[in-house]
Amino acid sequence: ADAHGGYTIGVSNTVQGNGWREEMICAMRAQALVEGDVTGLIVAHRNTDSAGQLEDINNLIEAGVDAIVLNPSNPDALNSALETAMEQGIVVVAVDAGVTADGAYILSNNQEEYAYLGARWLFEQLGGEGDVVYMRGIAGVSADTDRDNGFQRALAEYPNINVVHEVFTGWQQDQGKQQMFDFLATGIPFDGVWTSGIDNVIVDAFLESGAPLVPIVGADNAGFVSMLTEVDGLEGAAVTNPGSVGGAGIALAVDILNGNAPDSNTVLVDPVLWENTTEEGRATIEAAQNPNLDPEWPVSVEIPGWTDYTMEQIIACEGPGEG
Amino acid sequence: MTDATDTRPVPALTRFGRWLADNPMVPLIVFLFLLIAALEVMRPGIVMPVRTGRDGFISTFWVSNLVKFAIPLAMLAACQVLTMLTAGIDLSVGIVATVAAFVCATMTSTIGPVPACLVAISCGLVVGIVNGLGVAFARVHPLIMTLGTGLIATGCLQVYQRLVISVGVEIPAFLEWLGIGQTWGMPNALFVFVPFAAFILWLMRFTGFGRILFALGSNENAAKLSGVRSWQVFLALYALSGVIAALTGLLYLGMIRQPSLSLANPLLLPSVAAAVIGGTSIFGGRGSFAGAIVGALILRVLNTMLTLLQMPEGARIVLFGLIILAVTALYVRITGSR
Amino acid sequence: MSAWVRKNAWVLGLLVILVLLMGLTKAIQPSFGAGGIESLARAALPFAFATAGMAIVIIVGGIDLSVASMMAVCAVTAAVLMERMGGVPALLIALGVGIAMGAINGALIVLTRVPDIVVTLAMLFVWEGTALLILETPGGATADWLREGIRGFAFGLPKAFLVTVVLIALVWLPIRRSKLGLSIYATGSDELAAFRSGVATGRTRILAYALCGLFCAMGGLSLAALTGIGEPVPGPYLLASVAAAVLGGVVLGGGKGGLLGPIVAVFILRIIRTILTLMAVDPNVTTIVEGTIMVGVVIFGALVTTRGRRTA
Amino acid sequence: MTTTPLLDATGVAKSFGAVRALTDARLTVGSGEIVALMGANGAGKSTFVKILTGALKPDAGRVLIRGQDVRVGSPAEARRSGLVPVYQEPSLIPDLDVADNLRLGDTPVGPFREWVAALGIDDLRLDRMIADLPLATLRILDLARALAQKPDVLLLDEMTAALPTNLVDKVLHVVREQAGAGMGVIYVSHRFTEISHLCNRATVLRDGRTVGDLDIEPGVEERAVELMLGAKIDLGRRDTSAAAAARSGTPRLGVKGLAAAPKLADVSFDLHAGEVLGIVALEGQGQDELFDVLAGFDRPSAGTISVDGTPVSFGHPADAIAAGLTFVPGNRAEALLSERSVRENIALPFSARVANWGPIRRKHEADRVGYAIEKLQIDTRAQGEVQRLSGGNQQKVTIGRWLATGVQTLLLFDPTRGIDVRTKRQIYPLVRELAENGAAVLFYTSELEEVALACDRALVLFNGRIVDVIDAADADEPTLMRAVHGLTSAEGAA
Ligand SMILES: Nc1ncnc2c1ncn2[C@@H]1O[C@H](COP(=O)(O)OP(=O)(O)OP(=O)(O)O)[C@@H](O)[C@H]1O
Ligand SMILES: Nc1ncnc2c1ncn2[C@@H]1O[C@H](COP(=O)(O)OP(=O)(O)OP(=O)(O)O)[C@@H](O)[C@H]1O
Ligand SMILES: [Mg+2]
Ligand SMILES: [Mg+2]
Repeated sequence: ADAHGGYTIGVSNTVQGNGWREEMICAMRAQALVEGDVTGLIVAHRNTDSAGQLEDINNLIEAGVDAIVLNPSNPDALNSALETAMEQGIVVVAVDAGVTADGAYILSNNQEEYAYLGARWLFEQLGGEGDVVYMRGIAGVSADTDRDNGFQRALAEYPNINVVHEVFTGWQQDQGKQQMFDFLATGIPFDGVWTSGIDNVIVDAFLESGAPLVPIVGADNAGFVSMLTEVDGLEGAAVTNPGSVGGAGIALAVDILNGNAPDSNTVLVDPVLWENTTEEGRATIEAAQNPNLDPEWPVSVEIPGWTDYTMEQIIACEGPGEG
Repeated sequence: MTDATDTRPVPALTRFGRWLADNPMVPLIVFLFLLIAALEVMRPGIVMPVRTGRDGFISTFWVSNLVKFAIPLAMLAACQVLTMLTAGIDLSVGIVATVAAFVCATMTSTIGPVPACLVAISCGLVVGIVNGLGVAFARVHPLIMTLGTGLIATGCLQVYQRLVISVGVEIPAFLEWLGIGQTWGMPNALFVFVPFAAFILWLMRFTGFGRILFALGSNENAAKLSGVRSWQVFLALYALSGVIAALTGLLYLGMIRQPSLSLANPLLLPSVAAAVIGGTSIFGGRGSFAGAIVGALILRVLNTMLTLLQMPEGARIVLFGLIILAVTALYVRITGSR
Repeated sequence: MSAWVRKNAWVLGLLVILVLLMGLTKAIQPSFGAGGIESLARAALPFAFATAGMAIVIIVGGIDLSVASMMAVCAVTAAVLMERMGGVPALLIALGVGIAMGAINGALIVLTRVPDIVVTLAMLFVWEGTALLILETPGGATADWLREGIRGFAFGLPKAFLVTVVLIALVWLPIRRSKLGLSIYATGSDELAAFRSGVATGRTRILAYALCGLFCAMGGLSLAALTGIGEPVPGPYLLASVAAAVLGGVVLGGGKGGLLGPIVAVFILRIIRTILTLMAVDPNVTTIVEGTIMVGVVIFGALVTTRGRRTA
Repeated sequence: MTTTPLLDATGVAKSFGAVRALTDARLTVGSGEIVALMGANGAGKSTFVKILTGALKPDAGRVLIRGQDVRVGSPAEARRSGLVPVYQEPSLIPDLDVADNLRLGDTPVGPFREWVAALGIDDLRLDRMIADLPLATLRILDLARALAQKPDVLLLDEMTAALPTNLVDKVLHVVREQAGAGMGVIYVSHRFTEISHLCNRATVLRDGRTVGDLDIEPGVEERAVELMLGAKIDLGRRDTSAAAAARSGTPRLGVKGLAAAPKLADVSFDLHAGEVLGIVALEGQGQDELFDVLAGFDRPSAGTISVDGTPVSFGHPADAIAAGLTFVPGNRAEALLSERSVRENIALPFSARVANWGPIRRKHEADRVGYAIEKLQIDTRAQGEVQRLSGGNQQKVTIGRWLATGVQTLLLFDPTRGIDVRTKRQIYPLVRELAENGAAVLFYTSELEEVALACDRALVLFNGRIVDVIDAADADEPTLMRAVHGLTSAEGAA
């Protein structure tokens, strides 16, 4: 706690160079800026593993922050540092994914639900039977595992759905596109595609190869969402997975620091599915679109009820004491 | 007094071995076709769609797809081949390509496509020149030098991307045409790649610069003795490598049409592998771009195969590593060199 | 005395830099103290082991691009086994697995005559895949004593620091002074002369890689100890270990350097990250700073050594 | 001798690719015996020594040690069998200090120290890095290390080539003493004086074959040379009067007070167009430094160089080449791109300058390279890779490179090292012809008879200074031999 009435918040993130994570960081900066009582934001943002995140959290503790908002690389791996932080009275908020440390607040996108929603829509769209391509993220990473659980849950509900190809895109655009081309080249037909967020390049692959489009499920990345309205004959759905959850995490941390802790330690931000097969869904998508946004950024730049910054502020991507 | 040349008759097998050693492309190409055959056996109809009724005896779709994604890999492999000729390596190419793609995509809407591409290429040039200065004057090992500049370029890219979040992305039309367009069933990228490959092959075989690259790698002292100032060569070489990497990034941008902040990074290790599979020696003095092209094709076929193979991801990765090792070991055995 | 100083000038210089950086940290953050140093030591743990392994193979004249993958294999092996059996046997098995992987790398290099960099590039994939086959998603568990063994203080020093120093010293010091250690330096320095001096260079190479594997196993175990679980995805240890080894005075090409310098370099690199975090430097600038330091120090080293040689 | 010899090797053969280094080599040495192993350059002496000591695997042959058939698979095994070599090149590890080098080879330190002292080095510190020690010291350390291992058979390969005379005497003394105590010694050397003072017997190799065993007795040199060279080859005589006349006007190359510390001090001479100026010296008298400075590899520490009367200063060999000074180093491995073709090797200087990085002028290149190949009669059957050529032809390629570019001043450093007599016979007239066509040639040779065959006069270097200038007409071998040992000036004074 800070006697001078200004809080310093530390941020820890372990994936760099991915549109989603960049948006998350910008949302954190913007939210910290609009929260009047945050005077400092220390961002530790790099590509590393859980051990590296432990190091970053410990450094943030050393820096004397009042709260730590982190996107955990793994729910179980960070407990030692998080417990130390909480022992010192530092508020810990995990965003995007959960942590198992007692006393930590979790403001998490429900990854399992994310996969389940999209998969169920897809299977429904196929009339409960058919062959699908299942394009996952990075093998061995927590978020991918959570999503796989959701996907398998949906799959169990639709026994006539058959996964013909399962592959890891590594959350890399180029990998995903090449893999889809490879699938198209085999000539083995499939009826739908579920992707773990590498989505518009998949649509591109269909368009470029002239293959007939099949229903495609992706995330609410700006590029994919605009395709949902612009590409003729594309049936698809975007499942929201807001990077702005980072901003919400900052807001939650400040609330807690100000003594307004929520009743429950865990707040799940449940995803929403936007599909383009109904009038209503189309309208939602039209409203959400933002052509000027980096195509890798999720279009859901705000989380109503949580974040207070403006579009300009998140795009400016400047925290307190910068710019 | 040992000019007595061996005149014993040579057994046929040894002769065949020597012939192979003199024509190392032959086993490589044979291996490529074996892989393709294996792919066809695994997934009948993918290569030869006679039975599935798709176009042609050999699927043009499959071939053009194979060629298209092998092109950026082969271009980055050219950077590795050229630098390895002098016993160097360029580990900054993946990031340089990514930077070029990102810069071009974000600048096109403000300054127009051609200036944007020029800025992107000059980014590659700058990184290349820095690499060259470090290698030539400070004599930093190229591995460390290019690793360091790669890190610096990554940081600069991240700083830059924060400035252009709202600029929107526009991909120059001609890059899209190159990246996704087709002519006679073949990717338009070949319009860039064929002249590029011809240029590199010409550069390596028929120009003084190419001669000197080989010379520096096989014996730097001999080159010095003949009047070669190696700093000039290193500077030009790494600058060229940077420019090639930037060009690759632009082409890749047209292909993937999504300028992510790690767009071409995954091509780095495969570009080294393609060069090595193609018979380029990491110790300098020996290398072939034609081999690297075949190496890139092999890697692409291998990727397709592993993508289509139903097996745990771990097993795919293991297999990928083992096959790279097997090909290079075989190659070393056949050519009797390293 | 002065000869000793000259011989170890690089390492001494690094130590001075480390002390200065500690002072700087204290100046930036007056509350930085024992706790900070303890967490620094823990952060350095996996890097230190990876760097020790890398340094040895560079000294023998090679390079091992598969260190991070081997660490992942050992981490998941340990995490999986510790769920099912006692900590000690699991730990020993993990160490054995590390040695075996290193020895396989070395044997492949010696037998196939394919250059080190190529073999270990291929093995990077092989070991990475192996880790995923052992454990598909992060999980498993680590024995409590292993986790506690690197937390807190003993004899007034951070346990993690003691573990790093004691384990590396325990393995390396006896070897360094032994025939094997000399053979490693000799092979890296001049393989032909070493062979003519009676060194079995092939076997030396394999043993050096096996040692690297052993240190990678320790690195993997420390990852498991730090996180309490096993993660099958390799962390950012490859480039960091090459950089730290080179900063620490180990010359690419072989024959020169020791392990002390690289370990000090690891601590320097870690404390620089701490300082940048404490100063709330933009994380992207942090990347630039790290790259610049890497290139800058090596250039500086090159200039100093060529100057030294000229005056000598 | 009725006792079993310590070492008895027969029928040893070894090929490197197409090069047959040894075909049928044979050698015996008994206890207390010092056997000279003689042969022309490239006869296979070093190869033989390496095979006997396990550093190379023979293709065929039998080695008996004390009558036992022993497979010597590695240098370590050889040492255990009592065979300890000192190779032609230093074999100490550059990055280890002396003490560690000793431990590496299990050499006892006490005896080693004694030997070092006995061999004339008093102030050796065991913590010195090998890389910091001068070559002569390294040779002594190599020998002391070998002796400290108490060998049964000591194999010395051109041990004395890089030593100053005072150390040579100590070495000879020690070796003789050890032989007296029962050790067998195989002594490789090109120096007849050493051999006749030291050895009991000489085994002569020619073309990789043992062609004779000679007892050392007065007049044995003639016989040995005959055996080494095969048929007596008439190397011809030459008229040197014409060249002397050309020595006037501005010299092509003028060297004044040139020094390269610490080896070379105050060297001055003029080299005129049309002249072949020989340099003779024992190993390590400053000739390497002289050529390095003239070729632009090193900067002189004092003195001036002028070309056609204009002072020049070289920061890089490219500068020297621009001034018309072209260098053929003694070690052809330094000069050749062994994996590249003959053509590329010869044409390399064409592309050296940035201005020539563009397309290769293939016609021009083919003409020039063809000219050089024809002129030197390079055997181009294996031209794809220079390393497949025989050594003599490789050597010709290094010279051909400058023939193709056009020669003004040629710096030849021991150009006939490791090449056979036939090729030598082609090279002398070529050098003469170059000079007659207006080139200036500086010609260092380690083989003294070449002075009379190729040069107009010879400078004698001793201890980094020119101690004598001898005209070709007077340059018979005994005169030169005395001169290179620094004896002339003393005699002249007397
Ligand atoms: N720049 C070069 N790099 C490598 N090899 C070369 C080069 N130039 C020529 N060669 C090789 O040297 C050999 C002889 O070439 P040469 O130029 O004498 O023949 P050519 O008849 O002029 O060639 P071409 O018919 O290709 O024009 C050929 O094997 C050729 O491949
Ligand atoms: N590693 C090698 N590869 C190819 N050829 C070799 C190799 N080593 C030696 N040779 C060749 O074998 C022949 C014999 O060489 P060796 O060194 O034994 O000669 P030498 O009698 O010791 O000559 P010198 O008096 O010059 O030392 C030479 O023609 C040499 O070029
Ligand atoms: Mg020889
Ligand atoms: Mg010899």
